[in-house]
Amino acid sequence: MKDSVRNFQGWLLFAPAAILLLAFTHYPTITTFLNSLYTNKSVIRPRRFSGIEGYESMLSDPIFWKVFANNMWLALGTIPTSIGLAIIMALIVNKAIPGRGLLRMAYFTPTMLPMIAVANIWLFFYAPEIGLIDQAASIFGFESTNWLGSPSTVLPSIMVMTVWKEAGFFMVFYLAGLQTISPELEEASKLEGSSRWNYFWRVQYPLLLPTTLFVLINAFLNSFKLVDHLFVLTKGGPDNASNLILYYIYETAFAFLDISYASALTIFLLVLLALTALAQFLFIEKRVHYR
Amino acid sequence: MSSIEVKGLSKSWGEIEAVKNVSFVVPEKSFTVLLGPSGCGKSTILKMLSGLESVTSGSIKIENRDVTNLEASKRGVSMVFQSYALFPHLNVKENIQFGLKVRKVPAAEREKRVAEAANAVGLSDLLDRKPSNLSGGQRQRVALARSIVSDQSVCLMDEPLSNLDSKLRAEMRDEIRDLQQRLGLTVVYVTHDQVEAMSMADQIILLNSGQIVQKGAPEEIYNYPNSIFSAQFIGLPPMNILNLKKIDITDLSKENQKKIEISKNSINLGIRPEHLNFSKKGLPVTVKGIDYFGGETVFKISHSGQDFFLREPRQPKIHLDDKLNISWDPEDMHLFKKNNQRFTS
Amino acid sequence: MTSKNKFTSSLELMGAYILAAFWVLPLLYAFWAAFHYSNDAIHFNIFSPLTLDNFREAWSQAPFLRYGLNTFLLVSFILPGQLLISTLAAYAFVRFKFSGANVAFALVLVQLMITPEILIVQNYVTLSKLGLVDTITGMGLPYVASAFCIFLLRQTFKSIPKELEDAAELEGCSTMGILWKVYVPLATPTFIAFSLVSVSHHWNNFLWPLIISNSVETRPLTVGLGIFGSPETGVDWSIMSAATLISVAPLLIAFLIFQKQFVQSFMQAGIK
Amino acid sequence: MSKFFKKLSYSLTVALGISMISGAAIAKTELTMYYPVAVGGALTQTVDAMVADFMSKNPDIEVNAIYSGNYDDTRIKALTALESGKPAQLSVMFSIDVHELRELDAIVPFDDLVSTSEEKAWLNSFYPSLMENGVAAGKTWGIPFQRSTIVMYYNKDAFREAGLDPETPPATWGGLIAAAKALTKDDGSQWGLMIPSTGYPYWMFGALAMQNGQTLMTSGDKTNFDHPDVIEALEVWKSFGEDHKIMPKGTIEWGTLRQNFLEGKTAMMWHSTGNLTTVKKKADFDFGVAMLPAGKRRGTPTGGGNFYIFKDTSDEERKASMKLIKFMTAPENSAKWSVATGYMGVSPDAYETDTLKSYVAGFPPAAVARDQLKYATAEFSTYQTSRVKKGLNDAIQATLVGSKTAKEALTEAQAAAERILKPYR
Repeated sequence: MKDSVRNFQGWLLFAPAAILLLAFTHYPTITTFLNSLYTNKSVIRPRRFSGIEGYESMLSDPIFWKVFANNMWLALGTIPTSIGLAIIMALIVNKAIPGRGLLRMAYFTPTMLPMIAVANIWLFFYAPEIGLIDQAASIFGFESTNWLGSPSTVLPSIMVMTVWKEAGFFMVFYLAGLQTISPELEEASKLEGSSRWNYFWRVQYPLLLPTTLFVLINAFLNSFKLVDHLFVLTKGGPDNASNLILYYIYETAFAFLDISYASALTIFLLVLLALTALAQFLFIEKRVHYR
Repeated sequence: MSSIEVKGLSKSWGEIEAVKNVSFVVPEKSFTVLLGPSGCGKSTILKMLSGLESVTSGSIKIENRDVTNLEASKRGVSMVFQSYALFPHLNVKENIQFGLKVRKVPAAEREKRVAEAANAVGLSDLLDRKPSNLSGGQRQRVALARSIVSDQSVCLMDEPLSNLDSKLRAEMRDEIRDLQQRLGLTVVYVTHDQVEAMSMADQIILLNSGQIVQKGAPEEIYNYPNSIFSAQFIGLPPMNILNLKKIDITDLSKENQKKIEISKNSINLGIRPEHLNFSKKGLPVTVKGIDYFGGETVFKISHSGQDFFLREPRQPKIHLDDKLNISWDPEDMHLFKKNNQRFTS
Repeated sequence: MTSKNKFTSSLELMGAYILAAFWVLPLLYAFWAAFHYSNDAIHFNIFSPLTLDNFREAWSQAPFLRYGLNTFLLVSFILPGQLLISTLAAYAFVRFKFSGANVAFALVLVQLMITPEILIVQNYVTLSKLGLVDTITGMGLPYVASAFCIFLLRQTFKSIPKELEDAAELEGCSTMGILWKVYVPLATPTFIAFSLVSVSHHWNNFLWPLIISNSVETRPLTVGLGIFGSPETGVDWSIMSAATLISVAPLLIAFLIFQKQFVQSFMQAGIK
Repeated sequence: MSKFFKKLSYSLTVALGISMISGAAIAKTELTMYYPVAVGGALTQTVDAMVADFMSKNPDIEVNAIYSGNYDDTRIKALTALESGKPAQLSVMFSIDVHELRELDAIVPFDDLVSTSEEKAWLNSFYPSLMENGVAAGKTWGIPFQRSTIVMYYNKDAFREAGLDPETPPATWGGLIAAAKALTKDDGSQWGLMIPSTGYPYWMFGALAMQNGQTLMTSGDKTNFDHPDVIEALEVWKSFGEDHKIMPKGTIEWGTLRQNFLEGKTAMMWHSTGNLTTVKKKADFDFGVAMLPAGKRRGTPTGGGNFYIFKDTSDEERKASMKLIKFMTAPENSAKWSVATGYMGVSPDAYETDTLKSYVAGFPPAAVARDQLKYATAEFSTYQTSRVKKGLNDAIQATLVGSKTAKEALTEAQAAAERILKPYR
């Protein structure tokens, strides 16, 4: 009797969260899937069941492959660099050096800026001819480069900006990781005459491995959600060279009003993210645990 | 008049029976200690008394009121927890008056009662401190004050001294006992420390594996342990137990021989270390260890492969590996039957 | 320390400062440009005159005050909602082992992966059915139940000793009384950590507010800035810098003042 | 359910309306209107001022004008608002959105709204080329408001420096290339010409294609991307950067181009006439505006935004909307708008007003866009415009950045357009 009361109370407390989660996470996930199986309703043609046609046309859509590849390149281009820089920053800031507070603030500040503002600022740097980078380059006699206007440079340009924005954020996780390493370990390793470099590779780095994997997965998930800068910088151009999945979903749904196709794209993105998260749970979590 | 009456109390979680058919009575204004090794069910009994744990079967009466199914807060008991359970975000004063506020006691009365309680435990100067800025003993006092201020006649204490160092523990023992008598509280006190039990209790309820082994006043249990468990749980070093088969009875005094003969079934002989004496005749032993404590000396001695202890108030000139004899008075000897129960004539 | 060590460590120190310089430079440049005429800003004329015209211009071209108010309203709707709902849910998970709790928790964790950003299309449809498009409520609602917050609070609540709850129960606290008098105050550091992370996230959020807001009355700073800075209108460096600074100023100033707490909060939220 | 509520709210409104009339009170008609801005300057203030002026003259109408970003943003906002229960009654949207809006059954034709002969005359008072994009299926769906053509801005100082006559800007492609070569400096500090290829590449391309003798579409369901003349036009565009080296290679930002021109980084730019006033204000050199040069002929698409009235509106709201549109497009207001922005006066009458007359007299470039109208065609517009347009834009950019040839890119774009448009034939 008492148990059933607690049971009911528990559900009652959980109910508000449950309702909102169902309404804005689970229900839309399911309807997105259903919508991807139907065609759009329009005045000319009624909605009809189309099965996997949407997915077939997705697989034969060169833009889809392009944006997917872009997303992958973006992840590949930004995550290792960001993580490397984040580790360096964390090592710097974790030590008692003059101006530590200022350094930490400097590294972390970009994290506090909205991506849209970051894009505005970096637009100044990348603008051809009049942008800061081009002006600096012209001093040394380099030709002007249309950083955001040519397919070979637009993605790298965005990567540099993304690294700038994210490295300080990841630094925080490494700082937290470093602080769990007992200082006695460093003292012990110093007594044994090991160099700092050695100490990093033999002690700190392996102990930070769980942090790295955590950051890796989250950075990967994040890289699919971050598209704000495209609205300011390139709108995905030129010729989709900087377009990303989520931005393509936005375009498809809200500019082309093609809910059916946008749903198929969304489901693809969801499956991709789900697999990544699953990999984290099943595979990596078990392998890298020291405690 | 009895304050608490427990009848046939049991608690089980699925297959596991933590408390088996326990019954006892706690007289009013008395100090009762539930004593036993860890896992014996003593804390579970206390939690059932408090109402924080539900009862599987049996009944609990507090001040003649059946409270078996009553909510914790309505049983008229207060409690002191092992970890003190002080609220870290509240200062001493707020901790003490926590329950009064919940029960909506008017501010003026609250102030008065908090001041009294704080005074009783000597905390009046520390009311603004946070628990994190208090020593272990001070935290203990806050927990006591919180219990006192509630004005409940029954106070339950769950190993309240286990987190203190030994010197402080001795002090607090006296203080708690003193407080209990001054305020006329009925205390049920859980501990695994027999010293605490002996020094504080009016009544000890000794438990093992969820069952009551023996209950009674401390000296009663000490002098007449009803089983080897009782005999060895109380007293330090514990009572020596010697297997009669490994002893040549003829080494012992006539009186002792006679006493042993009467108890045909007994297989073990119990004798407390302080009741043994080195003597010219008696059981031959070898000295295997000497621990000198100043006021007393404890010898580890051995007879036919059995090690046991002898306690001497003086410092006799005895050395390791000396071969000596020991003897004892027959009144001090306890005999135990095959089932480890005491033999009584 | 040997002289060689000294040399390498001062070299490292220099590296640290140079890296930091690179990291603040973009923002400093924007700051500098906002106070100069665009011609001077582009040509990097260090000694050119200072001006407030850009701010005046930006301020008159878009209702930043209103945008700021909208952002403030948005954050003040989301955060208390998140804290309230997550507190109740976390309490249910930790102290009420209700039947199906494990499945329920798994369903909560799903949202860590499928954040509302990804479900923009369907969530838009849902909100328009509810008539909440172009409202602050609609902008905040999908974020109010936060799996992350529930998860954090659950971890924190789990670490609170059961004895504290017993003590309160014995003193006559009700179930909800225990939550408000014991659990909530003890989880204060977690509440602060999550709040700072949540506020900075939603202050800076763009895509969903862009979709759901239609008018000046609901448009938050980021969307206002996005529309303002959208290069289709033709970019004026200095005015855009000024507008950017106006938009990021509230949060940035708060960060500069409380930077330690912010970093600590992000750390704390990240560990769990 | 919604039907029931609609009925209910309708009857309530009627009841309320009757009671109000009987109470001799004037009910205010509330209008919500979205409008985009695609060029520089404080256009929002100009629009707000005009709207305020309108409201002071029509106290029974309350207009809530909402600036909603660029053309795409505005269409998205207006359409989503329709579905969300907080609809707008009218909006300025891209002139080329007409097919898409009709397919969604979102707008009403103006032919159904005009009744008096005076109104019919008003409907015929605009420049015919500006009406082209607003007409479909024999009816008029859009009224021109912020309309433009592409014009060529050029830096007269740079012309003088390069030994060119600042008063005779190039009038043919050949002349353009020659002049641009003279204007391009080897050290890269000044280019001869820039044509933007982000934002609205298809628009610029519409001009080049027409100059080469071919329009991009024949009707809402038929595109001509793979026509040899169109392909050739794209090759010409590409050759400016690739072969003649008078323009930077790759794409050129629509948004930052004006700044490039003002900074002297390019001596000529093609841009919307809607930028004229801003350029005039900000240029610290002598500049001129010319019609686009001719290939086989002169040519430019018109561009910009039209007024639309949404279908989901009451009679009063439609009447009020008509009032507002008539006000905003009346000769005097159109003239003021033109002076403030650089957009064209939408009717010949606008250019007959004193405002515009004296402005043009003092600043002749203000008339170039209008003069160019006689060579103008409709802006590219089809069913599913956004998607077809994206295909074309991608093709143009792919060619300019060199990842595809003009022929490949445009043939693919044509095939994609065929697929999309087939159901509409």
